[in-house]
Amino acid sequence: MVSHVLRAASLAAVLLMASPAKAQMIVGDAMPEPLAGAGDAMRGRAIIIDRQKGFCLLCHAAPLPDQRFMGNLAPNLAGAGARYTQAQLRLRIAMPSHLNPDTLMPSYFRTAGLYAVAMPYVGKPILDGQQIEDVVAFLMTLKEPAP
Amino acid sequence: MKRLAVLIACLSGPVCAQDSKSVSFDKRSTFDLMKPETQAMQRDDASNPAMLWVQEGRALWQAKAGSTDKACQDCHGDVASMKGVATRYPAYSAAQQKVVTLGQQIQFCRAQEQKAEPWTAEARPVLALSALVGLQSRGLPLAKTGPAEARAVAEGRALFTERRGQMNLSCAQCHDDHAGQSLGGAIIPQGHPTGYPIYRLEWQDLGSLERRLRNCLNGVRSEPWPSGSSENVAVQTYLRERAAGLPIETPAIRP
Amino acid sequence: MRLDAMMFTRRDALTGILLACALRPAAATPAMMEAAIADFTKNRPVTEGRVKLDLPPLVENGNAVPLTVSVDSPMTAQDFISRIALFNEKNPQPNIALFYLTPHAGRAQVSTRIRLGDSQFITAIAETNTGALFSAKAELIVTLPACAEN
Amino acid sequence: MAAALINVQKTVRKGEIIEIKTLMAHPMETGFRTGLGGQLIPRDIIHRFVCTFEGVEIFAADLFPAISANPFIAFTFMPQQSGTLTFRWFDDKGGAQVETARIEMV
Repeated sequence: MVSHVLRAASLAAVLLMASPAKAQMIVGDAMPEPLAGAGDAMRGRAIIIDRQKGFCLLCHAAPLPDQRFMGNLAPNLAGAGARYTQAQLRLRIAMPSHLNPDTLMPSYFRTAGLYAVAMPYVGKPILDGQQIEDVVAFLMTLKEPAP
Repeated sequence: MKRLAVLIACLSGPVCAQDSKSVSFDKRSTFDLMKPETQAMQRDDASNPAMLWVQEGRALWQAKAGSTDKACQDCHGDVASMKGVATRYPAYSAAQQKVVTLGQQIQFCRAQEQKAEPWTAEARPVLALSALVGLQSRGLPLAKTGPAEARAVAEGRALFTERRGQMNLSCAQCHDDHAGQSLGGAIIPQGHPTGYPIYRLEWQDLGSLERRLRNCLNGVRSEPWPSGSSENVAVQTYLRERAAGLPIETPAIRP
Repeated sequence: MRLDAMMFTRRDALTGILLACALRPAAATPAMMEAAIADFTKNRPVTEGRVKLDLPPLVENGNAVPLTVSVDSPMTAQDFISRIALFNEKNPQPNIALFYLTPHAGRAQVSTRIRLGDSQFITAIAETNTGALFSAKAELIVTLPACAEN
Repeated sequence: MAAALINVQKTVRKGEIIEIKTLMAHPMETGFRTGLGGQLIPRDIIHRFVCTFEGVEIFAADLFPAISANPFIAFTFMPQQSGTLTFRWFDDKGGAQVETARIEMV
């Protein structure tokens, strides 16, 4: 675990071949370059609550009073926008396995190095670049820590 | 030498960690996690829809079939003689020289003894007979596997801990590491196959463990293990070993 | 009862149902339930009470929700419950079931299992042999299954 | 239609109210689901259930697609004499299934 963090930190930049069309730069524990156009927080919110698209609430609780049945496998999303920068959140969604190979969190932009992917999903990320930008934009609005 | 091999295995993979964890695994049936009304549906045979299949199974047990015109009961006698059988499946079959599920054994009987047309793996009669035979063992503990099943157990354990699919998750990550925690509105069960075939409310139908495994792999967006394949049977065999000691609930209700 | 629902005719309601099904099979509307109820009550007054609707408040799967409806009634030849209707507000169709009872029942009580696509209110309306109407309402929450068939 | 399960006690005392539980094997296809090709799967449900005792209707139900597959219906009955209960289920395909159960007054 520690060694993975060290490895991530020690490499100044790593080429992430997540998308065949576009190689993404990882710098330290962040992904500074946007994956698409500017994110839309409201669209991001819709992705987060959609249990067939973002799946986020299956594992995470979030400060969304209209949402019921949120999971407790992962940290509360409250305060995510205060704990991390945009670039850090981008990497934590797009490629969390880069920071911790053992993580339960899927890498939403990863298409390579996966095994036995069902046919309809082969070569496709869970969310596309724009969707990830939208989710990041929404998470950045969550400044208040969980009570 | 043997100790060295174990040590190397421990250092090289998560399999050993899994083993040490399962020692302290407080085994719980998914029944314990169900809402009271779902438990009530299973407890009362008069309200358990799976009993419709059991009733069909009773008719099939007595029905002569195939070119030999034999019924199950012509060889086995009353179905009560099947008591305990379901606690030992999947099991190594010397005649088939492989480990088979109860459903596959029923199909083998049908082909060898009745010389009747085979059913498809998930066909209603196979489920009906599996439910009937399983019911004869209700309340009996799932038996530990023996040496003949050891290879299948090991293969199944490896598959259980292998990360798969677009979600890149293994069975063990949810059902060993996070069992008891909430995935959305559902509590993650330990995943013990104590009630198969089950009547799953999600299906509104009776289904096999193989069908349930397909749903799991669907959830992580992975290709399922092919129906009836050695991988599929291996996972089921490992699950039997992992659940050994828990009582059979067949035919169970699950959400 | 709301005015807009009262203005529904049966034909309107049916057209509405068919349209909603064609466009979006998973959602009727509370207005459609009101229309179906109006079709049953023929706009006679409905009194809340005497009816008990037993539903779990929270279910793991909406495909088989156990439901028991019972009505406080002597169930004699002179005074009995003749019909009990069940309605939902968000399934493709607002009707669930209509039960016909007789004094032979001894007790006015029926159990069944119903499908609910989403969290919603269920309404039960009981009719006596003299045409008086009584009702009960219950909310039910469906948790979403995590790993479904496809 | 295939199998039905009727659960009713065989003997009853005068004045006793019994609960009759019924299960019928049926998919209760709603007519709102689409098949693999995207076409609507035609509705096929049990739309009516009737129970008679010695020819007299004691309970009936109109059912809609909101009733679960393999429908479960339970209701009460206070028999006044020994007799035979007859259960009938009718589905959209014109199928009908009949089952009977005997009750003895003791």
